[in-house]
Amino acid sequence: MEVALTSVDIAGAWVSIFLTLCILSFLYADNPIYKLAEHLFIGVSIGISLTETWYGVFRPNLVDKLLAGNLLSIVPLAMCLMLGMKVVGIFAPAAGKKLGWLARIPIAFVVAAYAGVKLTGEANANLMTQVAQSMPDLHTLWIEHGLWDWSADGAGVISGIFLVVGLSACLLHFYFSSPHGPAMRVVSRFGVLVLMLSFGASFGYTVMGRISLAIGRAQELLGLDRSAAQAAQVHPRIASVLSLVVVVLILVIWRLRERRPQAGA
Amino acid sequence: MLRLLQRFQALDRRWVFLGMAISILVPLLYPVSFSFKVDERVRSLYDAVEELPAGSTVLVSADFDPASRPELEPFFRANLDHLFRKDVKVVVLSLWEYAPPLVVPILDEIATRDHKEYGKDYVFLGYKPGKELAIKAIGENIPKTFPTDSRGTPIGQIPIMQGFKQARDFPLLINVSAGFPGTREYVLQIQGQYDLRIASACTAVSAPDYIPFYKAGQLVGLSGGMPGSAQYEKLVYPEGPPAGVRLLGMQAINVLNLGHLYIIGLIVLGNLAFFLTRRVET
Amino acid sequence: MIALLFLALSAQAATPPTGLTVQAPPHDDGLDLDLAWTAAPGSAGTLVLRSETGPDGPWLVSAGPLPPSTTTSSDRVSSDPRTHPPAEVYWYRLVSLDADTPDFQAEVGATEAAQAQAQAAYAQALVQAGAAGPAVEGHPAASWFNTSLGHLSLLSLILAVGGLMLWFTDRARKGAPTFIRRIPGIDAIEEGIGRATEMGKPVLYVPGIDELQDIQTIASMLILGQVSKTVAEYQTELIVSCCIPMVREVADEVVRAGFYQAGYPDAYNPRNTRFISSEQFAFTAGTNGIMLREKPATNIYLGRFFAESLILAETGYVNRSIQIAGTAEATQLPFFVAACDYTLIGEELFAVSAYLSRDPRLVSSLKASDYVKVFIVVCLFVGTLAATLGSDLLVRLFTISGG
Amino acid sequence: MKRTIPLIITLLVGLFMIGEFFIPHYRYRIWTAEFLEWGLILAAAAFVLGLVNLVQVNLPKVLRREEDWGYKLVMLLSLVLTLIAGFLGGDARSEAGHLYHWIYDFVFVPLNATMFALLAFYIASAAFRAFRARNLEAALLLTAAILVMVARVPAGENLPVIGDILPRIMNWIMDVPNTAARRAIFIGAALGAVATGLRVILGLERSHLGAD
Repeated sequence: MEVALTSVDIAGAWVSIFLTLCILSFLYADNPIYKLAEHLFIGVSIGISLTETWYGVFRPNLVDKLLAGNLLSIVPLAMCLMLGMKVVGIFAPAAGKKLGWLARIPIAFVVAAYAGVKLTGEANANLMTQVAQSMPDLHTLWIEHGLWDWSADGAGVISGIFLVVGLSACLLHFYFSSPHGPAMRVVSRFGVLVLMLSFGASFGYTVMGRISLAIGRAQELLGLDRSAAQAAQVHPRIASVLSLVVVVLILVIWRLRERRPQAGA
Repeated sequence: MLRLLQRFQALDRRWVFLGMAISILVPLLYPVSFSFKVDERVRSLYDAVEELPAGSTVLVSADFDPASRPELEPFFRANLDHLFRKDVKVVVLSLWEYAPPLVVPILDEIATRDHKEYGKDYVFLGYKPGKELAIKAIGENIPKTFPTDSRGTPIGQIPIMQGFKQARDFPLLINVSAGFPGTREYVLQIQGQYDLRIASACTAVSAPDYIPFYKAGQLVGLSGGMPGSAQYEKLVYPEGPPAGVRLLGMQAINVLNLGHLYIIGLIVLGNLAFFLTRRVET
Repeated sequence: MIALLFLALSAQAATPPTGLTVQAPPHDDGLDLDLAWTAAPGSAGTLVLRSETGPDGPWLVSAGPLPPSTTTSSDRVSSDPRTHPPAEVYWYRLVSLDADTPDFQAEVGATEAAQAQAQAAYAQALVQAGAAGPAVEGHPAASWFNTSLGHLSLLSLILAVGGLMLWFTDRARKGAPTFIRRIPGIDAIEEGIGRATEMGKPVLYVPGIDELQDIQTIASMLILGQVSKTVAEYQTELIVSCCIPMVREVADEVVRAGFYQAGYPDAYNPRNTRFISSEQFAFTAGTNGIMLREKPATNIYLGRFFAESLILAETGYVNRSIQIAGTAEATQLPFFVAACDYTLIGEELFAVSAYLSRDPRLVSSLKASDYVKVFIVVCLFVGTLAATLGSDLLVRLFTISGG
Repeated sequence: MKRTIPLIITLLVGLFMIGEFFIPHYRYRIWTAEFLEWGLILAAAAFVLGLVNLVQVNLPKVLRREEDWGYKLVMLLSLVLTLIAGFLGGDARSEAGHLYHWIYDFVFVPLNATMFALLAFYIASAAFRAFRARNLEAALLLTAAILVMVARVPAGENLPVIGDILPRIMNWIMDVPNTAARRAIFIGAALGAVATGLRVILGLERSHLGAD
């Protein structure tokens, strides 16, 4: 059932482990081996994004349509060319000065189109819906949970009122156009406290996800993410130890070389 | 003593990092097993799958990437296995550019294990750009949004896709969601409009965002982060994993314990030092 | 295969569902028809057939098999109205399925035309077996304006913000005093630029990592316009680190204009408005690199951020930069709050450009959203009271149905 | 002309796109969908400009052997190599056996995941540094954080008080104050978005349209 891994795959697994340790070395300090991994990462990621953009958007939505004789696609093509006028200046400064402003047309188009569509989108999803959901029926809450229902995580009239009052206080905290009088200061302070409670809770809640990420990396370094049969072919732990030795060695050499000119200066 | 406390407060980050590394590596190398409870939201998700009749077809939107893989892959694996073993057919698609290379091997591996046939029991429609717009399109018309599957077969020729035109044709939509676009967009864009049954497995960080959706009945189940994955694994494999299967979620849960305790300890000690030095200083 | 189907069907013709009605939904784009019917007893499922040519077919399976308990369905008559504009009339028939009515199985490898033909034959076979109810007409209706309550109230809300904005702007133009309360986070932006100037180090501006489609990114571009003006006046270096190529192009235009308006058009160096990588963490690594190697004295993060927020802010902290962040992305606010010197929360981000511009007209436009905000708070209380007393009028006022 | 044309386009396109929400007619939405597709195409085209910018920033450093030129060279080379691998691979580039696939799996994925994983370490150092009870706000922040963390420790669920009461308090915080705060942020931000969108469309803010 288990397929034998090719040597290319095994080499890949080793490269992957080495690069993982290169990035982790950043936790110690910015260093040459991290820099190498960083630049490799940026180069590769742009290459991938460009390739995928070509196959995923540019070719199907523009090139294929133009080739199929869709005349309407000339408009986005023209806008792309106008956008391209921005770089003309690099090669021909005089022409760039004359034509560079043309790029503002597609920019105006894109910004306006998205501003328009998002204006209603945001207002719908984040304003209307949220307001509609924040008008609790306290009578029903009272019947179902009473003032405070421990078995339902504190649901009840108190929480219903807290929600409305807390939400209002937070909203009013963002009131810009008048100085905050004593009453407003109390409201605003309460709003800030609710915000802080929420931020603290969110922070605590997130810790788990972040540790999970490191677990994923550790599982790969220790070979725990592979079946035993695969691990026997790849030897991830040997790769990890060897990579660690290489990374540490480079760090030591780098440190020594950094220190020397300083000592001389 | 005072100087020690002051120095502790300004402890070099790298010592903090080292402590974190130890609390991750040690429990992975020396695992201890223990029991944990299953959250009601995860159980609802499990039940939603459990209630599906054999032969029905679900839509899975696998919207995660390599970075969120540790949290969501265990769920995705257990969920697929669960669906396949219940003889439920699975249509997978993705709105995340970087998902397909992760999704395809997992899908094929688990399908092979459960003796499922591509095109008949499961299909991968591939990646669709466009974020919310793609979600709207899935709500409206799947064959138009995905004219072919990821292997280039026209959708009309894929047996499993017959009769499935829109998201609402599926009795359940499972969204494995690592962020944007994901569960929030599914709920806001098409859940209400088409009255869909959506279950979500999300990262721990977006879970608080989605709990209100669950409470409002817009989600039929919700699994948050690695514990959610581990709990789901526990429900699917009550007697331990089948031979050759590693339960990545359960394996990791010990690390979460120690990692949390470590950070809590740091904060508590930091504050203790802060108050002791402040009292002496004033 | 079709012959086999006939055999199976003629033996098992179930009573079709009755009382089919076909109606265009209200405020529709003209491509949907809503179907409703009464379930047939003993049916194992329902199949919806559609014809665009006439009440006699040919028929297409438009939905199903639906579970027997389902008595409504909505059909989208055209998936691409540009190539297939909707017809005036459509005809529908419902088919009851028996437990052993064969499903329609497409032949793998058949062409699309052959598929459609096979499907039509399958539908025809069902009709002939007597499992289908009578044909019912439906007329799609496209609406030119959505007059549902939620849409109208959203429109009035937008008009209110716009109207108040223009009104306050006009009053400001005529010299009415404008007041805006101090927002320390925004003041810190100018202080930060000043500090960078004193130290002779650059200012780093990160406009989030989302596309231009996000209005936070657009807001960030507007703020960048003000920031670049100030930076140019101080004659300091400004590095803009962009994740999205289109955002870089807009940022380039914005900063160029800022330097031009400040009177130093030649001081602008387009090499400092950089496209790093459109991949989230590659971008993060590259921006970290800028922080560690070009040592900006002030880092400004304004826009939509995701998980990279903490990596950026922690690296900036190690670099001892002053850090000012602002986002409406609620999940990332805790990290900015923990690791940055100042954090602008949600709405404050959208106020920055008006605040920094000191243009009384823009500043007074903030008043418009304040008024609407107070109105919303009043609605929340009145709505809660009304809901408690059993009226959901306000809830409906804020509920948008359909799309 | 350099300012008027973009401003007119902004106003017309912006208003047209606001209309998308209120005008459901399919003849109208054909056009709004078309416009959004043009936006996607432009975003893709901007990639080419991004590439020009990248080369413009980095190539001179390599040619002049400025500081870190070697790294910049690595970056440009890896970019070119990935592009070549992507285009040579064509539509089959992501299948096993292609160089592009190998680069993706064994270079891109680990680098990406490890960069993300740094957060596990940073969240510890940020918590240690920032969570000091200096005032009421900070105290509340850190109390909520600790409380939620303790309640989330999977091992704690079997303990008497921690496993029972704390998760409920946590759920209450998440359900009530957290929901209130988040909704306030959403509503406020949506209001800000409406105002910002209108300012842009009405031409009150135009810094993205250049100055001359």
